Amino acid sequence: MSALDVTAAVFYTLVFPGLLFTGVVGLLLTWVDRKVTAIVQSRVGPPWYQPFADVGKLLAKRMVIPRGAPALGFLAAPLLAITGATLSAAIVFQAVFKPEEGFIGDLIVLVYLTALPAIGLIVGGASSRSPFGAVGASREMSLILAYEAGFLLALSTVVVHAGSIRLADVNLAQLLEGPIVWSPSGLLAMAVLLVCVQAKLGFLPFDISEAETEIIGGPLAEYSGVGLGLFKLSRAMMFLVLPALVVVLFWGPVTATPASLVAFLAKLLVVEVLLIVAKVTHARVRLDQALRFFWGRVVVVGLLAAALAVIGL
Amino acid sequence: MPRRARYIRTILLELERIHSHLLWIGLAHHFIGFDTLFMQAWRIREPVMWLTEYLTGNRKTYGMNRIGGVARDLPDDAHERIPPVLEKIADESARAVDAILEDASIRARLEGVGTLPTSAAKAYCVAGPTARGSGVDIDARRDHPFAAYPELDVEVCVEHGCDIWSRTLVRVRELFDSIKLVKQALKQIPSGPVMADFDEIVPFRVGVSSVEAPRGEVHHYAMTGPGNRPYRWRVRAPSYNNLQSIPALLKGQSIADAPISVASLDPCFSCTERIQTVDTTTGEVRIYRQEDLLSEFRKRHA
Amino acid sequence: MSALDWCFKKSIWVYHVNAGACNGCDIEILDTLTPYYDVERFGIRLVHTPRHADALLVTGPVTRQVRDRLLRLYDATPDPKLVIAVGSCPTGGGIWHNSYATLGGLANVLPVAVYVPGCPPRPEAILYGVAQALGLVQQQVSAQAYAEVT
Amino acid sequence: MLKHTISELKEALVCLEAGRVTLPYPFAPHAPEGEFRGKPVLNTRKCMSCGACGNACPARLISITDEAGVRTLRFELGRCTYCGNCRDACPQEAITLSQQFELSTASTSDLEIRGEFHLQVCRRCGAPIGTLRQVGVIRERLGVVPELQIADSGFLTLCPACRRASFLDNPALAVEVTRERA
Repeated sequence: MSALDVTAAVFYTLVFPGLLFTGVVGLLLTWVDRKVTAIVQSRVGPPWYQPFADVGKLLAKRMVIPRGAPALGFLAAPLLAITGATLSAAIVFQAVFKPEEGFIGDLIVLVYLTALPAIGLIVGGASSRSPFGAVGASREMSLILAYEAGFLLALSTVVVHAGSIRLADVNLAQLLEGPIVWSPSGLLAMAVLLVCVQAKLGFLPFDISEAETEIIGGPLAEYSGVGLGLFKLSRAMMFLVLPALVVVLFWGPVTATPASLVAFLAKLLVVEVLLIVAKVTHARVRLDQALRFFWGRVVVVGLLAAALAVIGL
Repeated sequence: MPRRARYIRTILLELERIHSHLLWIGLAHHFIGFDTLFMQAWRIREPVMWLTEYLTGNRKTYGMNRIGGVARDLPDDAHERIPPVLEKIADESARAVDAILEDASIRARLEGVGTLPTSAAKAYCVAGPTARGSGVDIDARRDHPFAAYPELDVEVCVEHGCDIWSRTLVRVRELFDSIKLVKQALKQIPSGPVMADFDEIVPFRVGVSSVEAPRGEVHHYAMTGPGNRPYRWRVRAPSYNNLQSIPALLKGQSIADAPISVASLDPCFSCTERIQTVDTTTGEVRIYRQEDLLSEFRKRHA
Repeated sequence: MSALDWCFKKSIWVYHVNAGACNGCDIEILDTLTPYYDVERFGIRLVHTPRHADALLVTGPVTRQVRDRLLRLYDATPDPKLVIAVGSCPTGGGIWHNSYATLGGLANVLPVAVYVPGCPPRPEAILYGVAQALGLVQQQVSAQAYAEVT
Repeated sequence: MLKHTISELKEALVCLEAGRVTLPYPFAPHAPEGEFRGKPVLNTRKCMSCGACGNACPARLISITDEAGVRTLRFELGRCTYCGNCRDACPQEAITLSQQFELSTASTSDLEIRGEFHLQVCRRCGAPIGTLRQVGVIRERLGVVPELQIADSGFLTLCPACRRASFLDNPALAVEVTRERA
């Protein structure tokens, strides 16, 4: 790898579709989320720069490390979360901007990378030496078990459709046969993926691990300053990456041409608003209810979608 | 106390019950994570606060009850201002309640949670909506009526579900019943003075009253003192005995149900934080249990 | 006004502390979040742990029991932080100012940035108090002194 | 599942129909209507500093100190609960509750009302009787009622102890009283 490639790669992951770009767009989307929630609650809601001010303030505040907490785990957790978010952003946008560089199996790598922020929460919660952190971490663990199954089933449907586990090929397949979502199995798989993304993002019906009124923020209870800022930033970035993944996988080819990029943005907003409306009209479910819901309905529909895809629908 | 003063006190108590129940509905849904209804319930509630501010001069501490009557008469356009506010609240809360009745995520979190069987409700002698939600048919407004309640027909709403959902239904039905009561009181209110005339408040006389507050029966014991200052004043708030039932509510439930179960009693912790003895010389704070108090008392008076 | 100050002016996370209050002011504080007053327009958000908080909204005349918990709460909040006293009780002790059970107001325990008197203060008054703490509005009230000259 | 989605649509409808209700406060004032109990205001022309308000105030925030011929009346409104007892107790209607509610302040000393009034001192023993205004009001009121007309209004500037003593020393007055009884 020559020096030029290294700087290009670093620029690619850290600036353009990586940390900076995803962070900024993610924070803007968080503003869209808070604005839509405010409109539904018939109030004005925050100005557009609010998420930037929040994260900026958090990064500037003093970080308090609880006495006796294992400093390594406590400090590593936010970094884990932010790296997971950055790398998964890099891979998802790679399929859009540099399709030819995609490596075989980047879909599988994506599954692990999108799980990193959740693992960051678990490590953070466990190492924050507070009962709220511990309960939050254990809830996050069982929540991961719940939605990973549905997540994988939805991805398997896409793999069956596209016949390969490379994001670029999925794009290619959709270029030829049209968006996967039109096929019945694609539709079911997209619904399953949306529900799992809602849980992965920790949005309302499933924000069990970070329930503000029950366990005061769960793993985030002990975090302040930079740690909390990084966690909030990684959550904002995931709020861009996961819906982008849904659009890339299911809703038609996304190429680097301006026209398709605008279409991509429109579809992205549609998916975002769908997630927000689901968030606003639901109360938080209990952990056992969430497990029963995911292992019951979601896995059944996922299996159905996979079966239909295998048959060829 | 003149009849008109009794009516004004009843109207204000029912207005307070309306805003208190709307407040609880909002807060309960905030505890189960449904912030939209929290915001909407408090949006519906705001006109009542402005109305009471117009009637009494303050949104919450009305300061209307005086010995012998009421501090201030109703403003003369009260009959034009109160009904439209009540109409607006009645139909908006009706539509909001109708919307949440079938919401599965709310029912899942409220039904079958925080159950307090009728026998346990009686054992813990809980009061108010908590008791009526468990099938205990008690209501101070009907059992020992005060103010203008003998002349108003109070409908006691009792549910037999014994869980948080039935307490919610009790509070919702009481909300509509209170709106009806205020309208009826406004129609029947007599004219006349609002303050009985008396020359001096005789010191060291005792007064005891029990009133159906939004959270249950509240009992006040007051003894007048020299220089029109109360000499002794003791309040037993309903949250005091409602809170005793928390262990029964929380038994065998997960952490997620704890906040909503405790919130379903609509507890007012400030009302229950009064048993505290401070040794004024050393400043040492001590909490007496019943046995210590009894033994202390017997020692002194043996 | 560096970017840092701008961030602090635009985003204040508030933690509500009940130091023995009668719940009157607590309900009015929650009222400021609701649609009619919507304090989120100014970037103010209610958080549930002192760790995330920038400002402590304290209500109640600080009873003896709550004193050391209040001090621990104050230490748990990371700097830079603000303390705002909401209601007449923390401002001057309210009716309980000379009672044996209270410490007669918040000034005896914590350094207070802004007092918002009222029993309970209207949600607008709390909004005005927090806006004044942020430097968005001017103080309206001033002492009145009179000396009779014959 | 169907009933659930219907109820969600109803919820969304209820929310969107309500529309945005946020008040433009603090950019536009939102004054309370009717007789709002705001910050008490002392009308220093009417006030004769008699102290009736101090007696009626539950928060005991009105303090009156007499020294060196000057009575200082001090309201510490930091503790005020805006109940209006002082307004009802004031014989001169000098205290009114304004509509002002934005009382946030950086220091509680901004919430004080202080008034200094000259004291009327007893011309024999020098003990303070009341403020000049109090005595003025009494003289004015006594002037109006004819049968209370006493020849020498000098008694007004005597403290009760000295007044009692002057009655005893003055034989003429004593005789007048006894004749009526017999």
